[in-house]
Amino acid sequence: MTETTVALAERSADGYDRELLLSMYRSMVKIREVEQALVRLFAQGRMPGFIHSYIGEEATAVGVCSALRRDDYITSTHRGHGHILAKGGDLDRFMAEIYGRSTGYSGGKGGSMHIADLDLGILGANGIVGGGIPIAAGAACSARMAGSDRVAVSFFGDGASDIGVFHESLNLAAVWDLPVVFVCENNGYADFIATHEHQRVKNISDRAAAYGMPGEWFDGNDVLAAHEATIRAVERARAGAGPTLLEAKTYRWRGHYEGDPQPYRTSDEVEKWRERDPIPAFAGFLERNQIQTAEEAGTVRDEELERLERAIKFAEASPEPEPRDALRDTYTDIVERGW
Amino acid sequence: MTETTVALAERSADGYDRELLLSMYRSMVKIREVEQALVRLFAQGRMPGFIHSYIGEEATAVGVCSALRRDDYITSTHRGHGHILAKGGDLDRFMAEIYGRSTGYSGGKGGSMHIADLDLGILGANGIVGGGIPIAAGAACSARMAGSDRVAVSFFGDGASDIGVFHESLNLAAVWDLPVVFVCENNGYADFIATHEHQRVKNISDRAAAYGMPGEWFDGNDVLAAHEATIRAVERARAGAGPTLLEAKTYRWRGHYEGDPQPYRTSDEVEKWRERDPIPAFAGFLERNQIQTAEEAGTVRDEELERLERAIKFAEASPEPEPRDALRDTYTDIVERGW
Amino acid sequence: MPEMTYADAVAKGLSDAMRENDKVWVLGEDVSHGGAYGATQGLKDLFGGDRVRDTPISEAAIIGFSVGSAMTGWRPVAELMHMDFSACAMDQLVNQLAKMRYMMGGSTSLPATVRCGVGGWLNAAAQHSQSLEAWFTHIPGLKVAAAATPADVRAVLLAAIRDDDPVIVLESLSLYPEKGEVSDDPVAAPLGIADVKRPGDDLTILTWGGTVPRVLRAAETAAAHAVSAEVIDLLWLHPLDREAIVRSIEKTHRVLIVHQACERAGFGAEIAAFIAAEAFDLLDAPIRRVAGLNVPVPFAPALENYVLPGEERIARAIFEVAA
Amino acid sequence: MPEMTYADAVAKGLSDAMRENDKVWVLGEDVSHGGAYGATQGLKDLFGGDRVRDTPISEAAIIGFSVGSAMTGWRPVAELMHMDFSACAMDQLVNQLAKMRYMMGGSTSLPATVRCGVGGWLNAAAQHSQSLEAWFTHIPGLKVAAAATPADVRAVLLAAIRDDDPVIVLESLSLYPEKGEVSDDPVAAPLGIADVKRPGDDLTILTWGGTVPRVLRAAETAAAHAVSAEVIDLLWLHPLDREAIVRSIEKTHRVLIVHQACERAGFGAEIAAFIAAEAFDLLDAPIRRVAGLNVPVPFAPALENYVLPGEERIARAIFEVAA
Ligand SMILES: Cc1ncc(C[n+]2csc(CCOP(=O)(O)OP(=O)(O)O)c2C)c(N)n1
Ligand SMILES: Cc1ncc(C[n+]2csc(CCOP(=O)(O)OP(=O)(O)O)c2C)c(N)n1
Ligand SMILES: [Mg+2]
Ligand SMILES: [Mg+2]
Repeated sequence: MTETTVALAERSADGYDRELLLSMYRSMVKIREVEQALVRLFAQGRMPGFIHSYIGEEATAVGVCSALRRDDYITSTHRGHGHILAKGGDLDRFMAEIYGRSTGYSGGKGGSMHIADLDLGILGANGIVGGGIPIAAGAACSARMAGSDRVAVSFFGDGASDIGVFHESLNLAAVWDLPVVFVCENNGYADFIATHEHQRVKNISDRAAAYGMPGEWFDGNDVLAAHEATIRAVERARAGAGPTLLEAKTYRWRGHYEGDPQPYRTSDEVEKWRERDPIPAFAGFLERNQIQTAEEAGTVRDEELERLERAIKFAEASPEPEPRDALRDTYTDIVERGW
Repeated sequence: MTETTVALAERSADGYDRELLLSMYRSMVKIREVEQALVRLFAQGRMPGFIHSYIGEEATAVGVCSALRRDDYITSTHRGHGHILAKGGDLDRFMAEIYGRSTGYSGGKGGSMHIADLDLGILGANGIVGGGIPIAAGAACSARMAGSDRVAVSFFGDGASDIGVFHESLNLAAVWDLPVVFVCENNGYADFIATHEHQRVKNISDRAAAYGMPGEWFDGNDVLAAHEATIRAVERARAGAGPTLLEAKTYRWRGHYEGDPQPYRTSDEVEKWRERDPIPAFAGFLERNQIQTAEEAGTVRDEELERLERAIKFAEASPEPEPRDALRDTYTDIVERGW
Repeated sequence: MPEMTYADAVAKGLSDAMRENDKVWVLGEDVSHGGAYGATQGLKDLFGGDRVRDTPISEAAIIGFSVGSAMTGWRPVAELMHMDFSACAMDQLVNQLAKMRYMMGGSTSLPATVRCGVGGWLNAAAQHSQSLEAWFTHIPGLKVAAAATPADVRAVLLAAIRDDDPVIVLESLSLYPEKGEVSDDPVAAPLGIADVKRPGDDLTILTWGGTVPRVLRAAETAAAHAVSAEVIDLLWLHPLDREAIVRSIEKTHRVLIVHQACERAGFGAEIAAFIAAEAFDLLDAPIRRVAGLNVPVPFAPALENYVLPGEERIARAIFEVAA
Repeated sequence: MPEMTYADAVAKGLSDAMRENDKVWVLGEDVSHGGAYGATQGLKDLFGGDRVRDTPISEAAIIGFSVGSAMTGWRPVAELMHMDFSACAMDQLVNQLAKMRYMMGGSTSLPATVRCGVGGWLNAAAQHSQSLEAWFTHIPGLKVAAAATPADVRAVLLAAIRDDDPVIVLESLSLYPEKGEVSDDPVAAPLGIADVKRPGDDLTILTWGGTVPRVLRAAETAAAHAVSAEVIDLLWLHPLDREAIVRSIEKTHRVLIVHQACERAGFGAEIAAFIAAEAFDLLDAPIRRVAGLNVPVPFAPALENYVLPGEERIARAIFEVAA
């Protein structure tokens, strides 16, 4: 296990492309604002279902996805909004899907937990913990068999690292030397259970050794740490050197789901992590390195808020799906009988 | 990972109970002779179903089970004959079950892959690879909750260490500090696939680290190495210090099942391992340490062969089950309808 | 009798059972915190962390540990938060828990209970809304129960936990907040006995779980139009109360089966097949099923309400069958 | 036409498919060595290790990788050595493979095939003898096929692999050594079309998979006693050939359903329910099922032969239904 994290405060921007850094910042802000809006709108009863907020973990999705190409694959989770947006998901269709509208990514069939965009390599959020892990590996297998240098990334949580299919997938990906990067977002909790209560390993990335693959953890609130660790893993993958297990150490600011009363943790604990907010930290970095001023940061936020407003309007103005739409899309050829 | 194996040739018997050593030898011989007889009888078409032979791996079952009490639990596998006999299984009922007779352990309902004896803590062989792993841990949980110092041992193969429930079980056993010892019998193959082809970890016991539990491998053809490693693990377990993962490095002499043409390995490879036959090695040890003469060893074999002959006669003389017996034992209270 | 929610009645059934038998214990994800839906609320305070154990997200281990526990003298009660997640534990449920006694020729019993949160009307989409009871009724060795009221769920749970065989208990997620009266005394549901929730003469409606209240409301509507439906809540799918079914058909000669699971190969098919074999001569009309449409459960309310068997669709079918 | 075993016909179907489309590949335990039962024999020599891949014992990964592969342009053909082991992969089969297209609103398709070795008469006991097709027919998003002859299994496999949706193909383990003619040209089975294996007038027998030859033999016996049974091999359980079923019942007015899986909640129940709803007025007699008894499959031949639906039991039922 290599420890690679250098605190953001001490980093330099040398070697980084300016545009890349700016787009990373924008992406983090976008996710934060979208998630905050969803929290608010959900509390107002504006959308059905459940919301699992990604607030506080933005650096991980953005750091990882900014190390990927458009044609690389990802699989995501129930807490997937950040991944979808970081990989370039269309905000209108994203928002409409969460609202359950016909203009959404799945026409309202999937909702928050099942957003996908195959053109962007997004093979789907997933409602089953760990469900996306073998799917990413299978996509990596496609890349390998096609002789392309595409890679796949699977996002999943600390809780997911305990489920059987995690083990099977990492083992098989290692045996087949597949170009896949397993990104475990250790956000301190699986539902109401703290990480140290559901496993006894020091770092989840240490589990890599069980598969003979490299493992590395990074500060999941440091977008550059996330980016760099991913770059290393992706390079190995593209070069045919097989999979890597990465662990992002981060924190879930909000409850497991919106509405979670959270008796299982203290507000002190949450507060401590809020002080490690990845967004101002990165803004500070950009400022120190003369890449973006505080004012420009404000503009980014304003622009993203405006874009977001349009997406919300789009979603709210979109029609509900027609009931009989439910009968399509189970198969490519059969349309089911309705009533 | 501690490496503890001292070759049997260099060991001394100091500290070992003579009777224990003799019973271990007898147990190994019993298993070998039973397995050889089954190979022969099966080839003659005397019994239905499949036979997965344990020949060559006797030291592991005996070394491990000799470190257990009668009231400790084990779970076993499709290749389970050695475990059942080493834990004290009744040879008549064992043989009759493999013959599918009404006097067998399960009255012919289970066969070779489903022998159990709850009075001896044998919670069943298992036809599902890895199926017994959580069951052993569950039994360990019972012991823990009852405040007893019983332990449970789960036997399983190298192939089983790749299946999801292995991962889930070890993780949860560690989190709950359960008194269970996971004994992986790495016999070089999972079906037709060599161990290094189905996983990339150097030692399976290294997987223990993923659960924050100790892991240790031993020479699975050295019955004392098996015994001692188990003693250490069992002591930890009884003391409340939680589970251990042990790996026995051993070899499957025969095909995966009787009838397997084995195109996937060379006879040279098999020959090399036959030279490491655990039984003569242990006989030599006993002789050098003046515990048993070669002649006495011969007598043990003769006695076991005679006992075996009786068991075979018992089985062959036993009636087939009545067809309508099939309707019992699905539930404790409901008897199903027949025809 | 005190009123309580269905979720509280589950907790009450569990605490009844834990109080009367100290071999009963509870395991599952978040159960020490009341579980995701509050159905184990308070148990840890009452019985301690040894008997109310949180697990990692490891459904196969949850059931596998229960198998080992049940074979060695305990009565584990495992929670699967959504029945959809039983898919992660099928080997242990079906190849181990269900078959162990049989494979051992009866030398062990497995008094384990598996509680599953079941069904839709939650806008939780395809992986969190399934009703998979048909899978389990197909597997010899399991008993299967479902309950639709607070009193019933408490009584069924108690019966399941006292039973010496593995029982899969379906708890309707959409009913968790519903209130009803629950007696103070621990009353267990008699194994395999259905409950006539509403007597009637014109047709027999067989249902269970989340559709029971919907069927009852639809039966009210029908009554207003002079159609008298007998509503039987089966409570147990296995063992099934065949006598109660036949008894009712002897009176009504018409059958409607309603369930939330997909129609195709749902448990309603087994009931229809049973009737078509054993009560064929009693029938005056084709056996009709109203069930989840044969598609995954979609997310948007407009879609989900169309797919799942709601009151309107049930009422229509009542009129058609009675006609 | 050349004669070959059912196992060889499977391999032939696979090699046909791999030859015609280089996106087709095969994965599973031991498949590069022909698999446990020889059904993938020779494929690695023909197509290389890249397209014929051995896996560890990891059924969930086998199916999960197939999902990812199918979503990204390939046509994986996964082998589950015994259908019993599908229990280790149910989440990926049911919550992922079956639902992914729907959850994504049709924006992907999943042309994956899952081959399962099915059924008993192997003296392999409860965990190696199950016929679990009912589980999969219950899950929207999957197609389900079964075949009983070398020619059929080759044709069904080809159709399954060409199909753009996930198909579960049941291969009868007890039939692997049986021989039959298989044409040289790659002929695919038309989706959802049953095959009348024997025409007859007095009753309709609906069956599939391992029971087909047994039913045909029993029908011979019946014919010797002047009872003329029409035997329909359904081949596809979903989509089901409802027209063929109704057409036959229009002629015979009597139905016997035969399958190897346990009777309770087996797919035979769905067929019976369909008939009891849609062809009720055509029926002159109760719908009868002959199936595996509702117990786990026992080991000893005397027990297993009693539990599974053998020729004798089928013949008896034929006479009863025709009477
Ligand atoms: C197989 C399965 N079991 C249980 C659940 C219910 N569940 C949804 S999210 C979750 C916690 C996931 O924890 P983690 O993997 O750490 O992800 P996080 O929510 O922290 O992002 C659980 C238990 C599920 N969706 N799937
Ligand atoms: C879940 C499951 N998958 C596949 C099989 C088929 N199978 C039986 S034994 C075996 C190999 C087991 O290898 P290993 O665990 O190393 O044990 P060994 O046979 O070497 O003792 C396989 C694949 C099975 N029984 N269960
Ligand atoms: Mg987490
Ligand atoms: Mg092995």
